[in-house]
Amino acid sequence: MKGNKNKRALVWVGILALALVFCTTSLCLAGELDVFAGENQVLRISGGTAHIPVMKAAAQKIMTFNPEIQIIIAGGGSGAGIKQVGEGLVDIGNSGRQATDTEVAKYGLKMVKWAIDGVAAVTNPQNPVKSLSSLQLQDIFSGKIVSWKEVGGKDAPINVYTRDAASGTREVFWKKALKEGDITEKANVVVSNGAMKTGVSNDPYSIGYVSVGFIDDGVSALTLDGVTPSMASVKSGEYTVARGLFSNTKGEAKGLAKKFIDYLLGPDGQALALEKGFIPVN
Amino acid sequence: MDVKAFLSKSMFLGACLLSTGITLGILGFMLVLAYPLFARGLFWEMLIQPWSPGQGLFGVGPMITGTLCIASLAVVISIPISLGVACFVGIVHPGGKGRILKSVVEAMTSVPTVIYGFVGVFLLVPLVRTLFSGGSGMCILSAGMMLGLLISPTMILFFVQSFTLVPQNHLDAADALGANTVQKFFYIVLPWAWKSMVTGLILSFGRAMGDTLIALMISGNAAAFPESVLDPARTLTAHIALIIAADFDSIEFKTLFVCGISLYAMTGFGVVLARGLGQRGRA
Amino acid sequence: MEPKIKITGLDFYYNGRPVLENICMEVVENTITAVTGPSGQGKSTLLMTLNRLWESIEGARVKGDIQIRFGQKFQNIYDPGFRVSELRKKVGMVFQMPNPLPMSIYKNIVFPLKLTGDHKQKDAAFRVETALKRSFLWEEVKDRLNEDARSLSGGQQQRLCIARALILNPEVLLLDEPTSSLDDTSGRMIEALLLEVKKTCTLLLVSHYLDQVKRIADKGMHLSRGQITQEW
Amino acid sequence: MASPLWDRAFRLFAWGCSLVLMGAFLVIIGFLCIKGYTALTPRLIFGDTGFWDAVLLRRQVFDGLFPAMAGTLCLIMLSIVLAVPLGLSTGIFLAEYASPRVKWFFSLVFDILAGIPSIVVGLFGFCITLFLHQCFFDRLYPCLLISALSLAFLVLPYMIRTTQMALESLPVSVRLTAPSLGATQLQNIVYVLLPAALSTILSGIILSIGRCAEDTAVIMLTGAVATAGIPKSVFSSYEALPFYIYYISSQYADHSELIKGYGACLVLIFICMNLFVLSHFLKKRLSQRLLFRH
Repeated sequence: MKGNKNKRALVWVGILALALVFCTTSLCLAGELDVFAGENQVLRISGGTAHIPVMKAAAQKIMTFNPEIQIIIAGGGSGAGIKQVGEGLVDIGNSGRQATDTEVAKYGLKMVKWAIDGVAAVTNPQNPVKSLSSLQLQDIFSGKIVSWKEVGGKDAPINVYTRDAASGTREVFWKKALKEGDITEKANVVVSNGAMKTGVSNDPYSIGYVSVGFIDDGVSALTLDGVTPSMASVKSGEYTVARGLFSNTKGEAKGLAKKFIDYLLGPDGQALALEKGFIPVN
Repeated sequence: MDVKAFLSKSMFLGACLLSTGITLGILGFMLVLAYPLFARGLFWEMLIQPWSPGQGLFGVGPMITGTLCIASLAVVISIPISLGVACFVGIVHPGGKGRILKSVVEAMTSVPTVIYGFVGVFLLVPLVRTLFSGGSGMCILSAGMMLGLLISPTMILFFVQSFTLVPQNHLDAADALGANTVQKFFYIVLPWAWKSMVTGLILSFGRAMGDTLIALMISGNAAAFPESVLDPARTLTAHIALIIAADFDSIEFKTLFVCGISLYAMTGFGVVLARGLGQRGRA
Repeated sequence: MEPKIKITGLDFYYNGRPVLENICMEVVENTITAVTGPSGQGKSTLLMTLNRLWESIEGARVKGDIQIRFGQKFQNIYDPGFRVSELRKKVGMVFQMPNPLPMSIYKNIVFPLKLTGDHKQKDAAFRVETALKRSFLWEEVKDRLNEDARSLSGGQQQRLCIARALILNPEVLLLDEPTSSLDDTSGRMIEALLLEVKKTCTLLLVSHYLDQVKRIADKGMHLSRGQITQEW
Repeated sequence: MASPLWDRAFRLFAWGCSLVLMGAFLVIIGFLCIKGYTALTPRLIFGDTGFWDAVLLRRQVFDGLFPAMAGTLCLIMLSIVLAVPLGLSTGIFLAEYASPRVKWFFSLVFDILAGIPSIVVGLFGFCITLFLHQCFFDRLYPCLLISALSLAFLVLPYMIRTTQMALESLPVSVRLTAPSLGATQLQNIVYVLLPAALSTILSGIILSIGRCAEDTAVIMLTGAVATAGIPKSVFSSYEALPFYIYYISSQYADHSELIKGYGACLVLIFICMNLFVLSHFLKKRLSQRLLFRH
């Protein structure tokens, strides 16, 4: 009987010790996440699809730290992000472009830029064409050049991929790379950076454009006027088709939204941005 | 007791009116939201105009064309297959083999459309691209083939059901006269069942028109008038899914209601047509 | 020998087509009155006018006067104030095909009590037993009251249906060819049962077996093309 | 056409078409199985989180299908709860109370409702939400409730039609039994007609559940999102299996995510097939024996 009692005590001590270790380690690990303790709200985020990987990673960290918090992340594109946060449908609206003055005035938006990102024209890795001039790029997207042969590639038609109207990536690419030139109606339309990457990586004769953060083995980034888009060239300002990644709130950010944005701007968040292929601002 | 009867009847009637209200409410809501377009006389123009926001043109003409092309192709692909399978089930092997096949076809109706889309993206699109080198593979043909596969089970079941409308004694008579299978089919089954079969066709066409995911995932979504089956195209349904994220006050967003109303009108017309046929068929 | 039912000038139309024309007849209390005639001549319809069961049929219309005596007073059953459900409790009906409900034997018999809300009362089980005894079924089913009623044989099912009609102690029982779907032995049993029931009830029997009618009916009439052509 | 050659050609045609269709079906299923069977592990559903932690909602599941499955489940339950009473009552009205002319009109309306593309229903749900949000409740967003309502509209015509057909196809002998014993119309419906039609109605409901489980177009417009965790209330956004599949198909980041997409396809097909088999089973009226003993 006595031995049994001792054993039980031992088990309890063990459990307590384990719990203690657990608590301390989680406390030590938490650090920046501490501000999220005690929160139990829902945070709604939507908009730019380039932002999603960072948002997801941040959300996972926060929700693991405090399961009471629920962070909802939807895509939709920059336009949707700005519109929805303005209408109050979400707490944070992401955009891959600056909100226009009218949008800012209409909704009283506050923009926070937490990373810089380039938009690169991409092709399938099998495509021998690795560099284009701005003019060639414009002609391809406007539909004037229809064969890869004309720009030094195989004798195959060019399949242009573009994004939908709400896309900030599209806006930036159209303004800075295409100089506001036409995009052919025959272009395949996809709804996100991820979808663009999928489309281009599966189509040997494709051309499209994605956020630099999304570039991997599946697609090859085109050198534009002699400049290769990369984190370094975007950071140095050499590659000009770049934009900020913004998180917008209606009015000054409050509560959980503010904490979330602060987290993105803090060391942890910035590290996440770097990890996902964007250039941190701090 | 009479109060109870009255109350229950009113409740059932109320439910019925509510359900009806939903049907009409959907149309009404879209008409109200599209009213600005009607008021400016833009609605009818939009049905035929091309889509090029750069030039301020927000017509859904390409989408209507795309929808009709893809749905027609789907039905054209589906008809012979469905007819063949329906004959197998209903006429050639009405017994064991046919019953098994029919069960499989019934099971096929429960495959989610998103699965067809998914397989389309990763199996059919690359296949089409390799076979017809050049295109992106996301085209009317791919979408039409997948949609054809999607609507086939429905069509088959409809055909099989039409075949059962043929009176057994007619078939027995044909058998007694020594008719072979093909004669039985052309001289007895078809004349009896064709009206009901056309009804099935119309309804399948409506189903093909109304599907969103397959078109959205594998038809390429280009907003231009398609010129060949290897061109990408955008359907009305995919257009709704693509534009829903746009600015709510923008004219792009308003075009959604043009799409919605056209889809409602086309499928509604199909239902009325199918019913008309069905009723005359019965008379 | 007092009359129980008086029918005068009864017409029945189905989708504008006359099925019964100017039926006049009287049924005497505690007798079996048989209606014979070829099929499709309105025999079943005539029964249905007596408990207003035709009212659930689309496109049917009735004209004329049917009086049934409950207690001392004759009442017009088509009187607007006369409640259909009350009428049908007093005028039971048995159909050509036995129609047990898809439930246990006990629940089938007790079903009419459930409709009036009496099935929870203490005497419900006793009333079930009485009804089953009156229809000669008790001995056969007393040990299997919880079995599905559809597991009984055809004759048993028909007797079950009669028991179900009897549990409400109806004053009139309408029988629409109750033995035609049964074999001879079961049919004879039903006949014997009807003669028993006659003691407390007025029976109106539609049948096309002339010999059956001769065996058990007190009075008969022949219906042809919607009219009574012969009485005896 | 009397020559046996025609006859043989006809048979060949029937065989050929059947083989083509079965082939296509098998290719689809086989393709998913071959690509996705490696993903079929508990990790596919629960990610790095333990089974009990996930099921008891102690920890959020990331990188797993669990939130999507939970979302789909909530969605199904809510839509069915909303659609069944309305669909059943309407079906009963059409079958038991409506005159032929009324019945004709309402059936036309519900046939049209059945024909409306699901995305139009989704658009309706979305606009209603927007409208309510702007005018009345500014805390209302596209959410589980809105999706469930829209889905309920979508499956409503099926439910109405199954109920109506099930009741109308009951034989006259069943229909007249209770009235001949003095039952009122309501009693007849409640005690006899509905129980007798129950198996058919149930199989219709289960097919509607299948519709709810597979529909993507409606939910992508009315509240399904990429990441939401387990929905905490009906006013919350949610994840759903079909939407997850759609999302993965266009936005997978790497191979392992794509494999998860295949896995999700298999899970969804498995669910839908099971629902189908269940409904088939019920239609064969095995339920009657189960439901009416005692």
